[in-house]
Amino acid sequence: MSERVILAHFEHEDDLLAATNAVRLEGLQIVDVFTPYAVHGLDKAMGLKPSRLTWVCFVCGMVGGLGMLWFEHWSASISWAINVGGKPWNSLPSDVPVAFEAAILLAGFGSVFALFAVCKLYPGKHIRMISPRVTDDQFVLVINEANASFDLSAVQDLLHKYDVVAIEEKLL
Amino acid sequence: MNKETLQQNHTESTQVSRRQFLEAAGFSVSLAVLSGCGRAPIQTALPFAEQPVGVIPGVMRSYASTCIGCSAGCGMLVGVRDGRPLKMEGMPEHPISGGGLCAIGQALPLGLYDNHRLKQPLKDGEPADWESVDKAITEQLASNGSAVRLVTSTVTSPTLQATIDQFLNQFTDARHIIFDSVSSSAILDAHEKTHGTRLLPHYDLNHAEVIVSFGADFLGTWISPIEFAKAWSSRRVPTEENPTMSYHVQLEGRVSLTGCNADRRYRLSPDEYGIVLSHLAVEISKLAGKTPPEGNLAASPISAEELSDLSHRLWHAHGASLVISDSQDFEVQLLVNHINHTLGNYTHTIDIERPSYQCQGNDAEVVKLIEELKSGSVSALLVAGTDFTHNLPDHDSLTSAISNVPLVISFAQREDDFASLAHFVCPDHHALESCGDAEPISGRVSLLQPTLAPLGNTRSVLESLSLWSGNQSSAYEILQASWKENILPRVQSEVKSKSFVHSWDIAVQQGFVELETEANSVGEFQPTAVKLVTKQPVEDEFVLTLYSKTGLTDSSHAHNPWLQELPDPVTKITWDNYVCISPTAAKELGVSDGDVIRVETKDGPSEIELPALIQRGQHDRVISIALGYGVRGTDRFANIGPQWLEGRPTVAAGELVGKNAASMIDINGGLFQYSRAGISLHAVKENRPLAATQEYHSLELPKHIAPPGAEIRDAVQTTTLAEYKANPEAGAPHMHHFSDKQLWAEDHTTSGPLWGMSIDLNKCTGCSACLIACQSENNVPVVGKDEVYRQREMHWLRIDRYFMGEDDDMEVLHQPMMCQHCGNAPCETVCPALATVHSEEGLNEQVYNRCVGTRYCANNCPYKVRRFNWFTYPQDDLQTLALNPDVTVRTRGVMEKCSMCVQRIEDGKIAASHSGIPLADGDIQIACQQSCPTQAIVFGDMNDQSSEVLKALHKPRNFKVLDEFNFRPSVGYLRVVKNRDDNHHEGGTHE
Amino acid sequence: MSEPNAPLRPPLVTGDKTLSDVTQDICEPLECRPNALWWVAFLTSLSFLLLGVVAVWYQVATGIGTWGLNKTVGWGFDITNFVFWVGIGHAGTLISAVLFLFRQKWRTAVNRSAEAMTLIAVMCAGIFPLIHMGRPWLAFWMMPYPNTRGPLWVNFKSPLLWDVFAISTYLMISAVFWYVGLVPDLATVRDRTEPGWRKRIYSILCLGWDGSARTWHRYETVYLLLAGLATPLVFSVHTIVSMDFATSVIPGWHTTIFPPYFVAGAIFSGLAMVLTLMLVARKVMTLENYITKVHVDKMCKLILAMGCIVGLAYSTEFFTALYSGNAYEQFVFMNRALGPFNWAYWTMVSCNVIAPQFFWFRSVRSCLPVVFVLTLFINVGMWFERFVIIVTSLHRDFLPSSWASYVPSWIELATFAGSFGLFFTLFLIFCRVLPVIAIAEIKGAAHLKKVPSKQASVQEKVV
Amino acid sequence: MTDKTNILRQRIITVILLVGLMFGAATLLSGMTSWRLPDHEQGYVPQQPINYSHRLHAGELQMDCRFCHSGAEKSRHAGIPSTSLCMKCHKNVTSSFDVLQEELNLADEEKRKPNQVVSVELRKLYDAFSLDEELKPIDGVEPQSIPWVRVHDLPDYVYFDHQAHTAVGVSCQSCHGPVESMQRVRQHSSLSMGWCVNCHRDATEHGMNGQSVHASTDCAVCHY
Repeated sequence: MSERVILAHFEHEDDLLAATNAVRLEGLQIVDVFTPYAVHGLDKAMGLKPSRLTWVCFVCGMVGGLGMLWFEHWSASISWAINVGGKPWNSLPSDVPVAFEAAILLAGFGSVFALFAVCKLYPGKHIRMISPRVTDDQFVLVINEANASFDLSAVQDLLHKYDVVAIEEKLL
Repeated sequence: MNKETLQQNHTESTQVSRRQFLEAAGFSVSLAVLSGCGRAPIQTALPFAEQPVGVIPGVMRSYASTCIGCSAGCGMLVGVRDGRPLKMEGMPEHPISGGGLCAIGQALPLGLYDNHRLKQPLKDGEPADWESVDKAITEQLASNGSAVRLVTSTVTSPTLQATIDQFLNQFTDARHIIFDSVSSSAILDAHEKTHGTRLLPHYDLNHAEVIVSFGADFLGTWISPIEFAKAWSSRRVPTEENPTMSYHVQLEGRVSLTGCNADRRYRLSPDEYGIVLSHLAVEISKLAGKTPPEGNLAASPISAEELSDLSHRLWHAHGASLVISDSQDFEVQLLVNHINHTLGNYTHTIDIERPSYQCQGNDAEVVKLIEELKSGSVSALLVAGTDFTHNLPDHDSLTSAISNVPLVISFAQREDDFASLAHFVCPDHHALESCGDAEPISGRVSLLQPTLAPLGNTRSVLESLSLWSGNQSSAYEILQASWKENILPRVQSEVKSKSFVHSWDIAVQQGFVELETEANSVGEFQPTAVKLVTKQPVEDEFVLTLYSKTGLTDSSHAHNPWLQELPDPVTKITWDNYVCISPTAAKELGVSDGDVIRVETKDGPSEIELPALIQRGQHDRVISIALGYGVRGTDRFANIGPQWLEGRPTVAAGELVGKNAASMIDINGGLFQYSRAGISLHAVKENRPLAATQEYHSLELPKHIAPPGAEIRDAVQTTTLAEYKANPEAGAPHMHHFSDKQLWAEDHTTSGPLWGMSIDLNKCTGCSACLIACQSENNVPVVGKDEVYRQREMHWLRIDRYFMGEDDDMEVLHQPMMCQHCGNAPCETVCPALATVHSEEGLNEQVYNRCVGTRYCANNCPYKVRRFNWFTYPQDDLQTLALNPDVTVRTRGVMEKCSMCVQRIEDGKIAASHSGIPLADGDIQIACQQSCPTQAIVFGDMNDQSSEVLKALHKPRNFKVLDEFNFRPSVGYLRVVKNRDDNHHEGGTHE
Repeated sequence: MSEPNAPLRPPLVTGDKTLSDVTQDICEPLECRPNALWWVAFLTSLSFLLLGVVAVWYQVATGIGTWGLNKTVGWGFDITNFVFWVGIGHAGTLISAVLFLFRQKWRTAVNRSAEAMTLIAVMCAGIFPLIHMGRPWLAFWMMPYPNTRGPLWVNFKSPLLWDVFAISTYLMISAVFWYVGLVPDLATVRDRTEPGWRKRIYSILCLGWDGSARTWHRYETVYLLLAGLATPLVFSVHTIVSMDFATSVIPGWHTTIFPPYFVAGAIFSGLAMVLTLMLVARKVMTLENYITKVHVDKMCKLILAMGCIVGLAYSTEFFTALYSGNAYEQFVFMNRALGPFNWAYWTMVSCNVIAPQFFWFRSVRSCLPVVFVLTLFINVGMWFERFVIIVTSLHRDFLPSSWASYVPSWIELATFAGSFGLFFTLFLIFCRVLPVIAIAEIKGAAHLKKVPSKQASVQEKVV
Repeated sequence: MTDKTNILRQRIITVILLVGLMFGAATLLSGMTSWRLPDHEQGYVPQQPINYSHRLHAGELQMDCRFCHSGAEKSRHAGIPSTSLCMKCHKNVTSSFDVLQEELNLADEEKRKPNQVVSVELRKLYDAFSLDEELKPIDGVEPQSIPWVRVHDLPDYVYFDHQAHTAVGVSCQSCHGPVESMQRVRQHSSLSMGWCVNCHRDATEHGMNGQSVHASTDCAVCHY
């Protein structure tokens, strides 16, 4: 399932942003962009949709909060009702703090693990770096060459407009 | 309480053998470790080989007996479980104590299970066997038994007295000398002079409307405190129907427990008693229209108006008043007799026809004996029931005199000071191992039952003396014979009509009998014997008063760690004696608490160095020191309590618990003077911290930080009788908070019992008997001086003591404080582990096994009644036998507190469910309530409309501590009412 | 390509750094051998830690009695230290989460170490509630797990239980937040490291990060979510810590002002601690170009603001007591200011209210030694604030019969020293093994100038 | 190629690891059912000093439990019978009936007085009670307790009162199980707190022997 791609190396995020935008407008298929840090606006430049992880976070938080609230009520007034300090069985206000903490905990862990799952990040993952400098000071735009209408020189010209540092062709 | 008799097969069943005893003990404690069985420590249960009749493992049985902790002779029920006497309780029917039992009586078990008691007789300090000791003694007595002197403390036992007489009759020149470590000899001598008979009258406080006490600590230690406290308290309860109470005036130099409870307290140095009494005698004689005693009047330290008020009050209540004094000044006691006679108190509040035998000490005889000893004319000296040399001054010359006596015998239970000088020590049984009797007051005889076989190879004095008189009977046989002959035939009731065996059974089961006694023939009062006292005190000299501490009256109790750790009811100090000194005098001397003072006599070489304790309300010229300390062998307590890096020993190396102040006793006029003038004080540059359970002593907040308008906390509410008459709710804070409306839904209500408690602060004297009762019942550990100093004593029940005002206006308030079992308990809410929760019956439960020890509950307890197990508190093997098997012994790191004796509540409920008879009010008695001499504590079901506790809680005097916070405590207190007309003290009210 | 750093705003990174310079500067300390200074600091911290370990061991083996507590003062150094450390921890979350939400880009220089500080401080804090228990081996009873006791649950009405949940949640979320932030940097370090065990560890830790923009895109979302969660969390945690006191009945504890007061105090103390550490770190690790005077200046201003809030809280609580007419409350405050522990109270006031007032002056803010000393004062003052709240309220409460004093034992002092030992030991290790500045974030935030490109000849290779 | 084999190898390893993990977890879980938490001693059957059979006494001979454990109605402890109580019967019953009968028959046949036949287990009883071969007391030797091994052992902080339970008609078997069928006594119930509490709840809800009872679940009912 190998495909031929072009790797365009940049040294400044502004170049990269502009190039990515141009490449996308050109109708070229962007495989991915590799950057050493989160480049502001790159998602728009690449045409990525907003992440749905916020929903995961919300659902987890609700489950944590409401679940804990129910558990507190159940354990203190149904499972074994014990008179504590003369307070009524159902002391909702005192259940809030723990429920809140549970909501935060589940929301936090839920979204992080969802992130790891969606991005397939896990310990011991075997990867081949596109370039070792991607985590240092280089930005790499990866364009798919598979398209029949792909015109290498046109693309190269396009990229050169944006101070591309190096262009590489590679079989992925 | 079902009392049972052990008597019928005394030789078998009560003599539960050591083996059987261990078997019974083993039922609950034996552990044998076998390895590799999957279940580490394998527990074996050892049943009896032969089960004694009537003994059911796990069931507590009570035996009627008599406490011989002091000579007052209170009735006692000994709770025995699985062969172990565990819990001492007062005997409600007893004619003297009427159900009360003091701290000493409560603490008896710990004296019993004491490793340091002698386990066999000693011959020249070496362990010996009885045969050789007996042989040697009888031989020596026979050979040089010319001048035999037997010294005992007061003997109230008719049987022992008869045995002593029988023993001494063998010898040509034999005398029985009665020596009380704190003697009341002057009272007896004074009566000899005024009434012709040497006797101690029986004071009847039940009928005393006006009580004027010159230093007599009758609620604390004087003669028969339990009896007196009960009688005194019976007239201290104003009700709406009958708003009257007795008027009690205390004139004293030190601050005694009795002074704390008086309506009016005057600071009066003991050397001024005579002058004030002279004034009173003259005034009262005038009122009575009689001739006053001869002599001149010296200037009185008390104003003429006050004296006149006092004498009018006394005269107004003539025949129902009482003047008493603990003075050992013969002249003073004569004046007291004169006043009482003029007031017509004899035969009304003072019974000399049926006198008391509770203090028979004869100082003149003792003085004579000391002279004989020094002259070397004594051939044999026997001492029982007292530590002769420890309790007398001039220790060194006395011991060297004794070392010249050819035969010295001690009957001490421990190797005390005198025993260390004795050639033979023939250890007596512990009170709980002995049988005997007591007649503390003429005609009221009670029995002493043994409740377990002696733990060591000891022998009762009764047996030893009769053996040396040639009679080989056992103590039990001697006792029975004596009763058959002398006691039972004189019994008033129908008991005597029965056969001996039957009437004996009844007597043993009942514990006491009342005899028909003939009135003591007393001579006419001799008014001429009485002279007014004119001797003026010397102004710039200190007067030293030696006193005995409540709960530690005698050196023989000094080995009891419960009593050593019992906070003094007035000073709240444990594990030490000290010099009480007034704030003014302390300032002049430049000392503060714990600074060591050297106390010197001017005319003699005696001196003592002790830390100072600044005592509010103390007379500026009076210092006071407790006797009964510095007891030989108390260095054993050096390592009591937890041992850790920063822990300091309870007793420093080479020292004892406190110092023996007996060296300061003055022998004057054939009497032991516990007060002496001519004392000078010197500050020694040393500080020995005192371990007090209370650090701040007043409800008055420190002046510089007290919020204006709220300078006084109202934890204890007080009022005066005058105000009470006008309004029974007088004394309640102006801002009363009504706690009947609740913020929260009340979905916990149940129909079962709701336990509650009420404590009448007007009855409570602060005597601390309840504290030891609680300690004994609930396995409260002893922690040692350093831990007390660190404010970590473990007592579940404490008695808060607050001094209000200064000097002459000082009032003292006592408040027993324990878990209040709040309905809205702050402690429960904060425990994360549910280790303290509320029961359906209104109890605040502390579950030790669930407790992880965050101490949050203790922090959040507004009453600070929770106690934390900071360490594992060590106990020796024998002491563990004193533990109540019904109460968990707490481990390190858990919280504990008053459970309202929930084990007793559960027992009561189970018994009710077993018998099918529903619980009635009063069926369950909790430990503190049971022991209280004045019955100040009432416990019961607040859901029972007819219960005593509910009645008490509905009294107008009822208040709850910190009521405004709506903790809804289950414990109510009844407001203190002082019999006063003035409104000067506004009982802790604030705007 | 406008210059984002307006003239009035000095640059966040000085010294004309390129991206690779940034990487190089930050990663360098991880790759060279530690200098003597580090070793001295490390061994000192370690010996304090060992002292603390011995003290805790002795205390657990012998009993809480080895502390100076008593029947009246049931909490002393233990909970004081707990609240102190939790408070320190809060600044980390504040800087990394709250300032992130407010888009305060200057935070990037300090957020990594602040987060590490949070994590370590919360660990230090967590030790105290654990060891303050009489039976710490039963601490698991705080957790509601199914059991054979009925089952018996826990008391959800207890603020201490809320604390258990709050602190453990806080610790976990802080750890996750910190770790998530670390992942891209770990990848950077991985790629710089020579093959070997170190590289393998970094490879495992960075979860196979490859710098893909798609991952970055989701990563940014989650990071924002975490910041959004951590912000209420940090407020809730110290609110709950304050409720340990506020929901009790003890005068001086029972007050509604505590939640905001505690949160402000926590942030205040945390900022002071961060600044203290930053000032040391920039010197020792030669990070002056990243932790600039701008950062110090901003921190000082924040501290000043917080100090004023704390001062306001002190006076409000005094006023409330006096105005309330509650005699118990009034007494507690009179007792604080004029009672036996007045020295602690006035130490607290002078360190927390008076000391930060110097930050009004630019000259003070720019004089780093003075700033350093002032932050130390604030650290001391904030410790005393907790001590004053806990001990002075307890030692004289309702019934004068139970009033007692409190003197810490040597064991307590050693335990306290040990917690500092633990803190600095872990922090020093952190400095050695992980990038102390968030590389990816600072690169993104600093917006470095475009390097005059060599306009390198485009290489075209065809494989 | 190498890549593919690598991936293949990795996948195989992963599968093997997963299977191993699941197998391990399953073993652990099944093993855990027989694990004991501390203080959980259900099924404990200790060896007793005398091989006393409850099956014989309570089962075949149908002796009432309370004949020996008389404390159950009077005390918190049911109690272990004293040796003298055993002797009430075993003064005469010195061995099993068959053996005694056999000896009687044999003696009858041999026209002699029957010999004293003492079983091995009962000999231990007589030894403890210091009886000689003739079952006469040995002078100067005191009877000893028999060190029975405790089967049902609650922790020290729990108070169980037999009297309270027998008073409302809780049968011995409901806690101790079918003792009458046990040769050696075994701990039948878990004696865990949950076991106690649930029985209390059940009793309060449904009554005991047709009568309504209030079996409290307050802590202080057992813990004090």
